[in-house]
Amino acid sequence: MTTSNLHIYILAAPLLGAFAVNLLGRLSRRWVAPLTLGVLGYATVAALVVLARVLRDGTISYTVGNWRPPFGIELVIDPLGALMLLLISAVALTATFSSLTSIERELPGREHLFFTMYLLLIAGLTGLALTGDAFNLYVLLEITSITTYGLIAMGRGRAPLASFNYIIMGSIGACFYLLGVGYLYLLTGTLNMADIARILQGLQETAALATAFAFILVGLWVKMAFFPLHSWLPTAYTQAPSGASVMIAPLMTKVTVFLMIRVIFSIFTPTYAFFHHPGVQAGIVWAAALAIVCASALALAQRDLKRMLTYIIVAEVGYMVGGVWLANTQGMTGAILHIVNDALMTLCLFLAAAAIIYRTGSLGFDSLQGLYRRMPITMAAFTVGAFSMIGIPPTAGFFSKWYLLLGGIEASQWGYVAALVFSSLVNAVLFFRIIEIAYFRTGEAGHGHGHAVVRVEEAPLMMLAPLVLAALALIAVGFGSGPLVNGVIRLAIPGGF
Amino acid sequence: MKALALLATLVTGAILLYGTQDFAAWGDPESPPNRHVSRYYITETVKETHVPNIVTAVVADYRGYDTMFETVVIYCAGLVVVSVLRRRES
Amino acid sequence: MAYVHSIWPLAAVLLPLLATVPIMLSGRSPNLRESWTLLAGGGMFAIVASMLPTVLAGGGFVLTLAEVVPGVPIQLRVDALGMFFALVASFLWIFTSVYSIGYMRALEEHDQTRYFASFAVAIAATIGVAFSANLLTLYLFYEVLSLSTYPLVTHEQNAEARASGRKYLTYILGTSIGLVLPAMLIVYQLTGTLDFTHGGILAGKASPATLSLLLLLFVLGFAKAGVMPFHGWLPAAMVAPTPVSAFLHGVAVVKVGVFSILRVVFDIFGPDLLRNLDLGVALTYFVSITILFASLVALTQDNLKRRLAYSTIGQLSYMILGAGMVSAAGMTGGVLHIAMHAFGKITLFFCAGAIYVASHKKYISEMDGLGRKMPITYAAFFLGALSIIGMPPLGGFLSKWNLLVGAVQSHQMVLVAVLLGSSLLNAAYFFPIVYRGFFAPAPAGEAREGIREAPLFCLLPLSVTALCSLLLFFYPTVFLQLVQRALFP
Amino acid sequence: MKQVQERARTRAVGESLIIQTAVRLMVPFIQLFGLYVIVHGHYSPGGGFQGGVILGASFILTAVAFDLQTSLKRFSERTNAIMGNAGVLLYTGVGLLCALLGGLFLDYSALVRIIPMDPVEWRSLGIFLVEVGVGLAVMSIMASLYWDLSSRGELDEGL
Amino acid sequence: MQGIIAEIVAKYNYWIYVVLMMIGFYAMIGKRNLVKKLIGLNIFQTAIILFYVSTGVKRGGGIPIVDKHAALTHGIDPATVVNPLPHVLMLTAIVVGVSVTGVALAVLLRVYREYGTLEEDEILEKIGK
Repeated sequence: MTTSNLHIYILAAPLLGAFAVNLLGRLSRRWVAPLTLGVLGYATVAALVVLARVLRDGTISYTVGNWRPPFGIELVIDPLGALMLLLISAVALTATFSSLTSIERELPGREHLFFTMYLLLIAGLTGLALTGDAFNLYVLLEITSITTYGLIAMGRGRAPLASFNYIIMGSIGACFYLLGVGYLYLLTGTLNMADIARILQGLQETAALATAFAFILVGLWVKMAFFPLHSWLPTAYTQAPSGASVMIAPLMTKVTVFLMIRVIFSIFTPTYAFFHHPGVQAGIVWAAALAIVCASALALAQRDLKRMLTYIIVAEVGYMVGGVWLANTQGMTGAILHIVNDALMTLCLFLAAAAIIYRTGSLGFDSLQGLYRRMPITMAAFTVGAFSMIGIPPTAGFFSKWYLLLGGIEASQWGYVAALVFSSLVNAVLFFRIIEIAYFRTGEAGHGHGHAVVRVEEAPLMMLAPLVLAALALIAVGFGSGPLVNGVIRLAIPGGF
Repeated sequence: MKALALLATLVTGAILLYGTQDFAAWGDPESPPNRHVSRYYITETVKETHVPNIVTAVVADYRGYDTMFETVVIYCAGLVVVSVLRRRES
Repeated sequence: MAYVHSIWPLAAVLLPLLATVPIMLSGRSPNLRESWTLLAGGGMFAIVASMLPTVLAGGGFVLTLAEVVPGVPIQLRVDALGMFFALVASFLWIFTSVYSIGYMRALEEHDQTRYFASFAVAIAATIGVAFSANLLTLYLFYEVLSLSTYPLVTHEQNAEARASGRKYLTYILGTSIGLVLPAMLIVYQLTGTLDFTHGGILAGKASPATLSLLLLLFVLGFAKAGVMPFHGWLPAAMVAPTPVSAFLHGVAVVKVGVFSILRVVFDIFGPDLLRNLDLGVALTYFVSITILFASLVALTQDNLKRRLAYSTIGQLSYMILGAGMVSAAGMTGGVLHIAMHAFGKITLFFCAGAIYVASHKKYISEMDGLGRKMPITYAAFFLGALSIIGMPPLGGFLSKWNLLVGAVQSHQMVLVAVLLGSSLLNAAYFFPIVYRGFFAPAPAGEAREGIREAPLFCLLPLSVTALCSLLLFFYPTVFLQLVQRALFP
Repeated sequence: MKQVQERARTRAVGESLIIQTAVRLMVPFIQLFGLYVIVHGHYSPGGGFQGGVILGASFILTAVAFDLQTSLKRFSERTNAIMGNAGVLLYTGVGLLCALLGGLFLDYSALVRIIPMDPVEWRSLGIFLVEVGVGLAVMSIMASLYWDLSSRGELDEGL
Repeated sequence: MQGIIAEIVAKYNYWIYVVLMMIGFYAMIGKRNLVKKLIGLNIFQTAIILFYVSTGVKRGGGIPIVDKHAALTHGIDPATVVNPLPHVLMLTAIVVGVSVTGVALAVLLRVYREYGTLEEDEILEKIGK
């Protein structure tokens, strides 16, 4: 009874906030912004406290409704989960500033609907970071999915079609996951992750367990757009309102990767997942390498900034899946660190994209010409994000790539290492192509003393501030990656390593 | 395309059936799902909640957290339908 | 060596970095902006020089910034080798700034603010490389340098500049990400550290095959050293304004490449390891190709700056050659050549720029008789050329002499032949320029009255650097001592 | 698909006196039954979801028999939205209240701090409260789902 | 052979649900009409529900509503009551299914509004030109 409810409030804040936004937003739009920012701000602060507490006292186990774990639903807040809580709420808070501005232009008169879904999605993600129950995870997965379908479908043009494809693919993923859980339930008669893991100790050899493992993994892979199953992601994220994509793109895939780690370590022990089926582990790393290469190659073919970024996201998913399945500490560290870094990088780049589209109305490469003179600050932040994606020190992206490569070398998975290097080079090409377009081809010939400051039409402060914040965060995390790894991630790496 | 889909379907079905080989026969009261947790629900629910309808008790109390999100899910659905279909907000 | 914790190394790096802010802000008033630049330059040289006595006394400074990877902090450390390089770079930056002012104003270049700002970042990165305490830190500053020079290379913003900028990044980033990063990680995987420690850290940690592969990755990966086949970016980068070519592609960038390779050879592999595995010999033969080929190509170039660029490619490999000899004299000569070549080559580039400012001529074939119009420039050019060729009484002689001795000591007659032959080639591509400048008749029907010496801001630096390379022959003590400390503490 | 919608748009379906009268008679009983299913969920098959669906169905029935506007008159969009939110708020609110009163989230027995009563009885009562919440939410969402889908978001006369 | 037959008879519920699942899954990934895909999705979900519920069955088990008085005085024999948990889970799953279907229908209406058809090929044509 003495357990604090703080982490539940992190979940409840956006939930109740959503209802409040829906009710009060009908009366007047003025309520939307303060409510949304308020609840998210509260959630971020609370998440900080929870993380500190977890790092101090170790994992918190919380039983909803005060029922003993296998019978009630258990919430598990381990260091990794706490880290995700903080990541989710912080990224969401930052993104909200920007989306508040862009939405009131893109969906005039429907802000309250948009932000209700927005907050519900954040609540769902928070729940995913908290839950310790296999079935509860399914329900929350569906909440995040349904809200995402809606947010994407609110876009223009091809958005509904993209959203429908996403619905079909996403439902396949969810159904596979549900089937997997069903098989586990039939084997063990329980749904609590820890309890399942305990009972499974005696049932390692069964075919049902292998089936459950396969289906749960495939289901999650569909949700995280792991390469051959990625087809739904690019169009969906490109067509979504930019106010939605700034929040969905950084968080959805990363949280799903986190879920994969959670499932592997809390339900199937790493020994089972990685070493029980010879060849599976190596095979998945190779698949990840393939994913990275193919996605990077596809990104090269794109002529639209946002679409290009979506393919990079798919490649990054390959990074993380591969890193996890390297099955060594370095790789795992790299994967978890990359979840954080990639969320920040994607946030930075999508915020920049949102700012650009707000001014120029398009993200075709031609409309980027001369942007360094028009929007210097935006482009500066964009450049930082680009460097981080390429993996140039001291930006954050370099260090997660460092650990991933190290893990690859340690496991002597040279295909994976080569794929990482390849995609870094491809990213360099992709981003310098854009930087070049935005840097040259400026309208005026550019003679006379450099007046980069004239004709500046920057994005509004509400979009600029978070963007700069994200860019600075990238550098800060880069320099702080040592403490981050030693202080948090080493603890967050689950047992068995 | 169609052939591929058919193949995928058959493979999926085959794996699922392959997985069932470890399960108890249908209706076996001693199968794992009928033992561990569910037995506790059947015997203890009434004592702990005074609700004879075990399903209701488990839905709204033992697994009330799930049900809360279930409600949120359908709430989301209504919201999405409104915000996707309405052209102008009335 | 006893290292003292001190803020000064950081100060030396930060000063030009912070200077960019006032430079940006004072873009409206050029005088103010340039004074900031000069201030930063002078201050930085003062800081570096202030650390010199301690280093000569066998001491050093160290400063840890952040522990980013277990066992590998971002750490600055001032030792003899770093000091040697930092001294040259910071000293020459002052004159380059002066020269830039003259050059840019004379040509009324655009975007001078951006130019000076990027320049400041570049020099900061260069000093950072010099003072890096481990491979990771070095890599960090190496990349910063690559990116900060991009705006300078593409300064002209025309199609040609964009093309060469693309080429520049492709070579530099491609090699550093594709070759150096994996090599660095393999080293870390093998040894668990990346610290530069005298005598190397790799000894006995891996099979000869792996080690040879690593060496190859590093030598090719630090493409700024212009070792063939990754040399193509340097001639392309010559589209940049001359001060950039002079300082960055005569001194800073290319020397950073060489310096990184020397660091790896001395402090990661260690001379003994190279000797035991005969990797040194392989290295020397490998770069000999570059030396000869580059000199030959230089002969065919009519564009003065391109000729200088190919000459640079050749000379850079001298330094690696010296390191590869792993004999005392050889290594001394190699390291010493960094300084000597720097002074000589920057003079030559300054002169090329002065000629362009004065007469807007880029091609040697058009420069007949110019020497009579601008004697000081041509005299300085002559001195610089002599130094590069390696004739007494100029600094270049010392380094090349040491290299020759080293070659003889290690009984590598092939290398002796290479050195002598390439010196002849150097003479062959430098003397005609001077000759045509002074003695060839001016082409008929061309109005030359307008042409006189370049403005003082250009003239002063090139004379000073020329004199310096002369003086270095007589007073090389400081540099020699530093080299001794660096190689045999 | 196309033909069906054409027919729906051109030919007026329904408008039959018999159906309308029958529906007018049935709807109250349906709603009564729905309420029964909700409140009696403790003792018989049923509960919030089932009852909510039945209640929602009653409004859908009016919309089918008459037209969308009629059912909108019975159950205005505004009330619908309020009830929907109220339902979800009731559930989460009860859960949060338990937490705020010092218990764990959704631990109904913690509510004894409001009205002292046997904690187990409070559990049963809490279950009832949240079931009502579910019922409200499901009812209004079901209705609004039908309205929007049947009228493609126009909220005109519907099918 | 006998063994297999016995196996199938003993677990025929799984065979039924797998067949149902395959029908739905094939419709989702094989059909070109968006509505058929959606119907496939519903069949898939129904299959899963059938699977879960069928696992809760006990031979000779009654509905999970017990006599309160009897339960409080002298407990209940678990063998006489079917497993309630699958029903609980499926209650949630059904709601999720309904919500997804509703959302999908709404999105389909938008698609129809955009392209005037629900045949994937025709839509792709329209996008192409």
